[in-house]
Amino acid sequence: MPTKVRYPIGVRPLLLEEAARRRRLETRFVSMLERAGFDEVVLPIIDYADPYGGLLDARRGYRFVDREGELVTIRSDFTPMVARALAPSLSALPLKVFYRGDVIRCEASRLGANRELFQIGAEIVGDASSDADAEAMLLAASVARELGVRPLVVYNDVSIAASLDRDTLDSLKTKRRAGSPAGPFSKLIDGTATLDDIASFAPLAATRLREVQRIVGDRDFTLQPDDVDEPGYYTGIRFRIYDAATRALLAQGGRYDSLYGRFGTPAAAIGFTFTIDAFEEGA
Amino acid sequence: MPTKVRYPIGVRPLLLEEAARRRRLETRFVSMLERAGFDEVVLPIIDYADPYGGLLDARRGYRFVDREGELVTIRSDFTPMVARALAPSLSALPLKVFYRGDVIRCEASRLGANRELFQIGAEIVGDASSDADAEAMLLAASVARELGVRPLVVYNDVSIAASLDRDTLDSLKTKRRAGSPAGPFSKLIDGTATLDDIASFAPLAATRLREVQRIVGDRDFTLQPDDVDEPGYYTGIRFRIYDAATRALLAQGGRYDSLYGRFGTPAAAIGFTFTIDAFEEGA
Amino acid sequence: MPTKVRYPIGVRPLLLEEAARRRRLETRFVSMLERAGFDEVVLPIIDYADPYGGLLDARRGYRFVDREGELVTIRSDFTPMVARALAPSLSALPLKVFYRGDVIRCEASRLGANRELFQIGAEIVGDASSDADAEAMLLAASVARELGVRPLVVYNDVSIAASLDRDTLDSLKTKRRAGSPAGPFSKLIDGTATLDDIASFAPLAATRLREVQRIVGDRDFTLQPDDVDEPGYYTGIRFRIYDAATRALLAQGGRYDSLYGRFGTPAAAIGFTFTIDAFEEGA
Amino acid sequence: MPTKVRYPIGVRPLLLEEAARRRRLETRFVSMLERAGFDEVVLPIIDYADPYGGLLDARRGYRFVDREGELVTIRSDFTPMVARALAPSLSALPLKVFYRGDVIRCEASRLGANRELFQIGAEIVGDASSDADAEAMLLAASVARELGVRPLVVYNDVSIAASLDRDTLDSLKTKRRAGSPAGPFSKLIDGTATLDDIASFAPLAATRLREVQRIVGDRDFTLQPDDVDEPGYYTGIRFRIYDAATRALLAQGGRYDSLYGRFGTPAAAIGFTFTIDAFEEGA
Amino acid sequence: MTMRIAIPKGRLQEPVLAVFAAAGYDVPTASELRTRRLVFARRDVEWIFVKDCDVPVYVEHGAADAGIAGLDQILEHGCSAYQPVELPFGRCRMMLIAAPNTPRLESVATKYPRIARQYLDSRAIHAEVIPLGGSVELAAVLQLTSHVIDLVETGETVRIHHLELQEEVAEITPRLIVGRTVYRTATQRMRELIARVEEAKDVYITV
Amino acid sequence: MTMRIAIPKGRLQEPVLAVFAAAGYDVPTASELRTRRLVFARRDVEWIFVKDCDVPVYVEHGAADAGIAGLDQILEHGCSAYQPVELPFGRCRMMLIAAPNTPRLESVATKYPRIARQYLDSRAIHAEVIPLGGSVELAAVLQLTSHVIDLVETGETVRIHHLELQEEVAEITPRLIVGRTVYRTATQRMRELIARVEEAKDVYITV
Amino acid sequence: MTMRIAIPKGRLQEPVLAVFAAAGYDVPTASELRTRRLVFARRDVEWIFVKDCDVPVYVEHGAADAGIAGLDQILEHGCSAYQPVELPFGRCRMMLIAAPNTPRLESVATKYPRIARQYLDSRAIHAEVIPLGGSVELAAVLQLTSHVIDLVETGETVRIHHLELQEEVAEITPRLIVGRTVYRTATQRMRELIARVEEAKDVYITV
Amino acid sequence: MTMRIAIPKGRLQEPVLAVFAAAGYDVPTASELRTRRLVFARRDVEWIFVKDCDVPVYVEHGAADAGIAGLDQILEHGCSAYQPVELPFGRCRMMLIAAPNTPRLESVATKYPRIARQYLDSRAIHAEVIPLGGSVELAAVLQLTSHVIDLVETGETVRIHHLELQEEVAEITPRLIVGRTVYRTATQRMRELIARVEEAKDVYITV
Repeated sequence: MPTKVRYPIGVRPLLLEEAARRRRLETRFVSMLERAGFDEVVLPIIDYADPYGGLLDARRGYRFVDREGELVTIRSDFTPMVARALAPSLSALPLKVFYRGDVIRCEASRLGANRELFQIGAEIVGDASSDADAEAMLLAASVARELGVRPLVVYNDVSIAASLDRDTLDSLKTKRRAGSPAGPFSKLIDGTATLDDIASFAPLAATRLREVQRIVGDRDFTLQPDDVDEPGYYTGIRFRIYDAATRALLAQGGRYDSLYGRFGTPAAAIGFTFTIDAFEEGA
Repeated sequence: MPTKVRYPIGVRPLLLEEAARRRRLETRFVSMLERAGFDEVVLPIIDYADPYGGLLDARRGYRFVDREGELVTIRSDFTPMVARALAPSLSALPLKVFYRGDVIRCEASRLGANRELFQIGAEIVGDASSDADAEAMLLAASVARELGVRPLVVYNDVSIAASLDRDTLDSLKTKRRAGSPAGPFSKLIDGTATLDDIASFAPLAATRLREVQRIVGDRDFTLQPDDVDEPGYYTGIRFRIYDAATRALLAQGGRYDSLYGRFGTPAAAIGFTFTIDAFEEGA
Repeated sequence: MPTKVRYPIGVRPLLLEEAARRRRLETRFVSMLERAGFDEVVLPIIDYADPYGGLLDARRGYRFVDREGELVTIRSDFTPMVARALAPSLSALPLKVFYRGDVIRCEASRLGANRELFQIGAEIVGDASSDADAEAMLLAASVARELGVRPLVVYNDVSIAASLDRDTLDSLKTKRRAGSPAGPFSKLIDGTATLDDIASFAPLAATRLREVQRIVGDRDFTLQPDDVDEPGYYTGIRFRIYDAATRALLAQGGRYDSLYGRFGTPAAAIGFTFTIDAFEEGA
Repeated sequence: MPTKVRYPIGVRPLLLEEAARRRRLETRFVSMLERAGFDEVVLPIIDYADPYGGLLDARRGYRFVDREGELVTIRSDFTPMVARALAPSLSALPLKVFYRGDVIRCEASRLGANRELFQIGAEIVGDASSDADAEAMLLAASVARELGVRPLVVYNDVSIAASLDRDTLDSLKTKRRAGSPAGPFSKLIDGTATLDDIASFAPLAATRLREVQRIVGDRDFTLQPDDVDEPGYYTGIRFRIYDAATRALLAQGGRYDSLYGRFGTPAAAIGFTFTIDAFEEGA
Repeated sequence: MTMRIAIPKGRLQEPVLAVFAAAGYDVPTASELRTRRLVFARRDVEWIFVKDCDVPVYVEHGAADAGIAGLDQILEHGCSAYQPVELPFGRCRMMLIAAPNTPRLESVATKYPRIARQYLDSRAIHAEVIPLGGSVELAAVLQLTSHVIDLVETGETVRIHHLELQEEVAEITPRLIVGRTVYRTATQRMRELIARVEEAKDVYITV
Repeated sequence: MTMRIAIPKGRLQEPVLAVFAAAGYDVPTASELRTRRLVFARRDVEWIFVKDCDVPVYVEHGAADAGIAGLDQILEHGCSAYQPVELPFGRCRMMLIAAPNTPRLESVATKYPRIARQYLDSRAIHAEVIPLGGSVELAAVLQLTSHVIDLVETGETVRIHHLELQEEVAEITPRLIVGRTVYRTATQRMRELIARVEEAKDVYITV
Repeated sequence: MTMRIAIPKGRLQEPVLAVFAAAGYDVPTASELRTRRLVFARRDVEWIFVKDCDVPVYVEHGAADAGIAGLDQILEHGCSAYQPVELPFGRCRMMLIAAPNTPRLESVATKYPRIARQYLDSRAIHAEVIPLGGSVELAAVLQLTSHVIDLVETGETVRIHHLELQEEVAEITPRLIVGRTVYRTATQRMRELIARVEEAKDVYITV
Repeated sequence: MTMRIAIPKGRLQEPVLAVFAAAGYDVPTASELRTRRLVFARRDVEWIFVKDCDVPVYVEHGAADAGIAGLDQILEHGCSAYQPVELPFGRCRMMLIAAPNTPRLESVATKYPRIARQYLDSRAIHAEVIPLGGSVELAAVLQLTSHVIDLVETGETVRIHHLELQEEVAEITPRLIVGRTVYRTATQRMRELIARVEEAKDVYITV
């Protein structure tokens, strides 16, 4: 019988050149985040599934029952794990932490889906201000820039969704303009809504976006108010960073102010996560 | 229902000070190994169990059946994984590689057993000489020294065991001197055997040990010819490095010349693995 | 390596005499239940865990993640499975069904805990009357009698618990009389409560118990109004059948009027389950 | 969230009519097998995978790691389980046993593959004679007949395969006549081989087949000497029973004289297994 | 940057190109299309002509920025692209089909195994799905399967085979689909495309 | 039927028998108890004398109908018996103990591994539990473990070993325990036992 | 009983029918085949005409007794039928194809996802497989994927798209396939079919 | 460095100390041992007195360098220490015990649950193991369990309870045990200890 040469879905070894490339990128990320005042937390590669309730997508990650009969998942998303790890001992806030490591996903193949994903992320815990929003977004953009990539940051505030009626939300999810009557909702759908329009139905989000926009500016940053689908655990600002040249998705982030409360210690938080392998192609 | 605060057996998060300490040690290890000419390989945290046959201790590691119906293990020992990863593409030898990462064990509690283990290891592939043995042992000892620990390296050649009759082997395993008749075997058991005695029944091992002893010397290195129990995948030199002050086990290593052949490409190899958390106490 | 002779926790083969004994009992049970107008349903040995929510005790049964990534349990309790199987197609009510088969439990050892359990049970779906309660109880008792065992049926209505304050409930659970003031609650705790006393705080349960008591009588049936701990999915009458001679627990049963609703089709139901192996000792 | 109505692959409940139909068939089978002098053994629905080595097809059955870290399979084939259960206590031979129950398979869909399979089987342990071969085949055929089905029994002796060279075997597996030179092998391939031809290269099998043929006759029984692919654990006679009218496969069987030895007590054995659900369509 | 638009070859190709032409885009001519070429660069649009079932694949993976795809193919591929415009032609129904008096749904032949599986699961029907590549109705005729799930336009095929429609699985229309990444990173251009197709979509039926 | 009652040998034996005597039961005499006999039949009660940690085992499995057991043993065995009477003597505390200035809780020696594990889990402390059979405090002195969880009555042992009490894990009292099955099947008799012990329980301290 | 034989529509239909005719079977005429009928009863043979990829499905499930299928379809369906006769025409190769100088195999577009996966696994290549329905070579041209696995007859399509052949995945021939159950239960009839096709198989090329 | 040696309190304490004294070690005097002290520092040896079942725990975890432990405790703890010297006294047998005519092995009470489980597994007996803390034979008398596994020295306890010996589970002797780490890192010292105890081991019986 021949030795099986394949690896399980979602993982593979990195041999010499690839490993060196990953480590070079890792070293530069870590030093940038340290200079920015972030401290490392190290998160376990497995954890119980139950404490996360619906936070983790059960279809994405490896899951198994351990010897105690508990359902265990292999790490497939860092952000909820950071909250669970830090929540019990949160004290001096704000806290700036970063993390790094692999996430493993076993979902059926879509493009890039079954590549191993080495991620580095950072978050600011305990600062609910728009300054923190902007700090996180600017830091993420400058990290990309330092690695030689021109970032394109697309952002929005997902709390807008809470102000929308079901029809408008459905329209935004498919981008289909069912004959909704003229007005701010209709403008949101066809992409012509201004922050003043948004203020008419989601004043807090509009204010927040205005403040953030003022700080981050327009260069490399694009506000896209109709981008509200699938907020997941995000509760406010949500952003994605693309490589402006290749449109590769480099990082994702946003504000998740209710996540720490899930683990016993309410705290505002905003963060972002880079997928290093996306860079390995681009940079 | 209160949030479950515990983590699965074998893992826990490292918060700020601990994470920083681990990273400092990691950085020093990596730079020492790089200076010594070793290149990194990155190994997956999970792999199929079948290709390893009996190489992995099924009782130690997490195991589960994945969505393809295959038995998968979470990494509990690096050495066989390095061999499986490198074997298909071995070319220019000797090859010097290092690796780092967590191993996770779920075995029932013995001291230290259910701590998460962060390990860094290195190996020389494709050099069967005693010079390579000595190089690996000296490198490991100097790594420990640079981290402020006085190493005590205890070594032997486990191939001695193949020359022993069943009774002698049993005696060595319990250290009980059943009334074996005087002679080299009996001296092996009571600890008075010299390399000349060993040469009388295991000439190759004796020669190998003599050469290694000549290079590594006696300072910090102790030859212990009666230490032959449980060779596992080791086939020749086997060594353990203790902290001379605290007797904490810092690293293990040895020669495993038949491991690469298991994965299709026979190649000699010697290596060692440090458990970084052992240092965190000692250094 | 010797062949492993042991079987997994909770199962073992039955060889010739034991198998014959089980089949004799099975045949008699089935013919009694058929004569009483019950039809068989055959339930799968595995099922998804999610549809049951908290209905199954996760610690008792084998659980694993299947190839679709879904959490699956091996059958450890028939009653919820009957409801899930019948609920989608319930039509002509009342429906009288019986079932038979093994349940497998992997819980840590308590007496009898890790024996394989062959069970036969029956239930009346769609009849909320106290006549149905009494019918189920009388049928279960007569089944035991026909198998040569004098039954001792201990019963109560667990809905009493809903009328109790926390302190009284705690007292009932430990049977400790914290100095509760005299009154019906105190009489419930010290075992002197009459149905009139119970009527003062739980009138529906009292009426139900009175009607049931009228039908089943006192011979072999004991009303025990303080037996309210751990109702599980039971909502009304709850009974246990002991062998009057050996005190072995032969069967359990009761009313679970909210169980079918969990699976989409509300329907009252009362049933009982015999553990055949308990008989194998007693009969 | 709607209640999930689906069941795991390979299982589903049988409601009233289906359950009654299955039980009727089960009762008739059991009484026929009892009349023929067979005693029941009851086999667990789960068992460790390791004792079976390669005997079970890992791809077919559900497998999972239990709380002791052992790989467990859900029953997907009765025959090896019977051997493991009986082997430690085999005494007065020959022994005639039968068994019944579900087997569950989770393999990807081919025709009938993901139906639940209720099986009833029987075997004669400790009789290596061709009389036992014929007895098993005749019993199986008469069982089918009593259930109203005209059986078509196709049989062969798979030990023929051991006498064949690689090319002939490959030809038999695809039924492709690569230009093999004229002779008994070539006649085997094109279907014209007589028992005398077979005797020239596989004398024992030829003798055995001749004896069996003499007893079972030609009515309803067809010898097919070229049917040697995939013997699995079979070592001699191998037969399949089809419904002569519909060509549905009703039962499989054969001789597996090395199976009991795998579990510590060598014993000859021949048996067959009916899949009851195949009858539910046909009868 | 040019924009790459995937057009499904076959039945929908002509009306779809008519819509794009009406929307002001420079589309390949009929004679060009009679060659074997599948890729046509026009000013800032690259038109690619692929099999209808492959349009969602190209858009999902970002190899095309937009395309026209039937809901059948969108669902079958679990395609996450936006579906901003529903076209007013090519409407048909995905149906459960069987011979009259077929007793029980035991197996289903289909070109849409994923949709069929979801349909059966949602009804708790334990049936086997057998994927076929073509002539699906034949499967019910030749008793490969008890039922068939397939697209039905006129119902002619079903009648010819003496089968009958049993239940509607889904209503199918062609849609303009736009990839999420390109929508986020080239928002203005994509919104313009959507607006222009939205406005021109009725041209084919009104002509 | 006789009733079988399990009495813990040792420290609690004397006061417990005094309570049963005051409750009107015919208990073995002191001189009888000085023999090696462990089982005494008296009218309708069979007294059995077992190690304190085994009382919950006998009652849980129905091999004794009732008994006296400390909450420590009840919890350690996950005993599901009813605990109708709490006795007013023999009270002590289960404590977390360590040498002064012990930096971090890394491991715990204890005779109560189940209780210790639950205590640590409830506080999310990742520490090893090392079960010992006796002289548990010594483990902290000899640095087998960083901490100890043990019963503390007077605190004398802790002081002698220069250790300090750190946190209370549980308050421990002896209780009358009654098995669930016997309570259900011999209800009257068990209720009478409970009532009589309840009434007599103060005799030992008031004497 | 009649025997049902599945014929693949398209490219192979004509030579395959010629072989069956030469083998003495009464096959449908060319004019009959020009109708939309797919099923033809002839004496004791029922001919059914299905998509080439569906032939193994019909035979595997026993809905046809025998048929003609390419090895590509046999492998892709994991079809377990016997393959007693290899036809001497229609031979082609399944190839790994890419644009010149493509750096690394990262993803493969193919109509044969199962074969592609096995090929990649056997070489320990961690690449994504993207199933397509047609115009597979286009995927490499438009950079949907780095590579393509497809059947190659003349190589014309590969050249047109400026791609190059990299490695042979499998050699493909059409085969007579016979179901296992029918072979076992109607052995004589099936052996006769095999013998007649074996004898007649060269008719098409020798004509 | 001092060497720490663990001595089991109780039955073996006296002969064991006699062996160490004969081996030339300075052991605590009888009068010292009558105090409640458990730790005695002597020149380069620290003697610690712990419960017999805890000796393997101390040695396994390196909290003692060596000790004297019965094979029962070594096996029950899965202790991996070396066992270089077997002492010639204190020999006893671990036995399976039951009342005469007990029909079937259904459950076993024992102080050695791990040994009992391995014994039952090795014989494929599906029985429950019930761990007890003391008076184990009583369990069979009172029918808590059908059988008992316990150490038997003279058999007196078994006779008193009218039970009978059924099978030997293991032969038990006390052994000098030495931790693996200390053996590797202080080899000379440990070899000397072993040699001295080996030589002196017969003193107690020969005296």
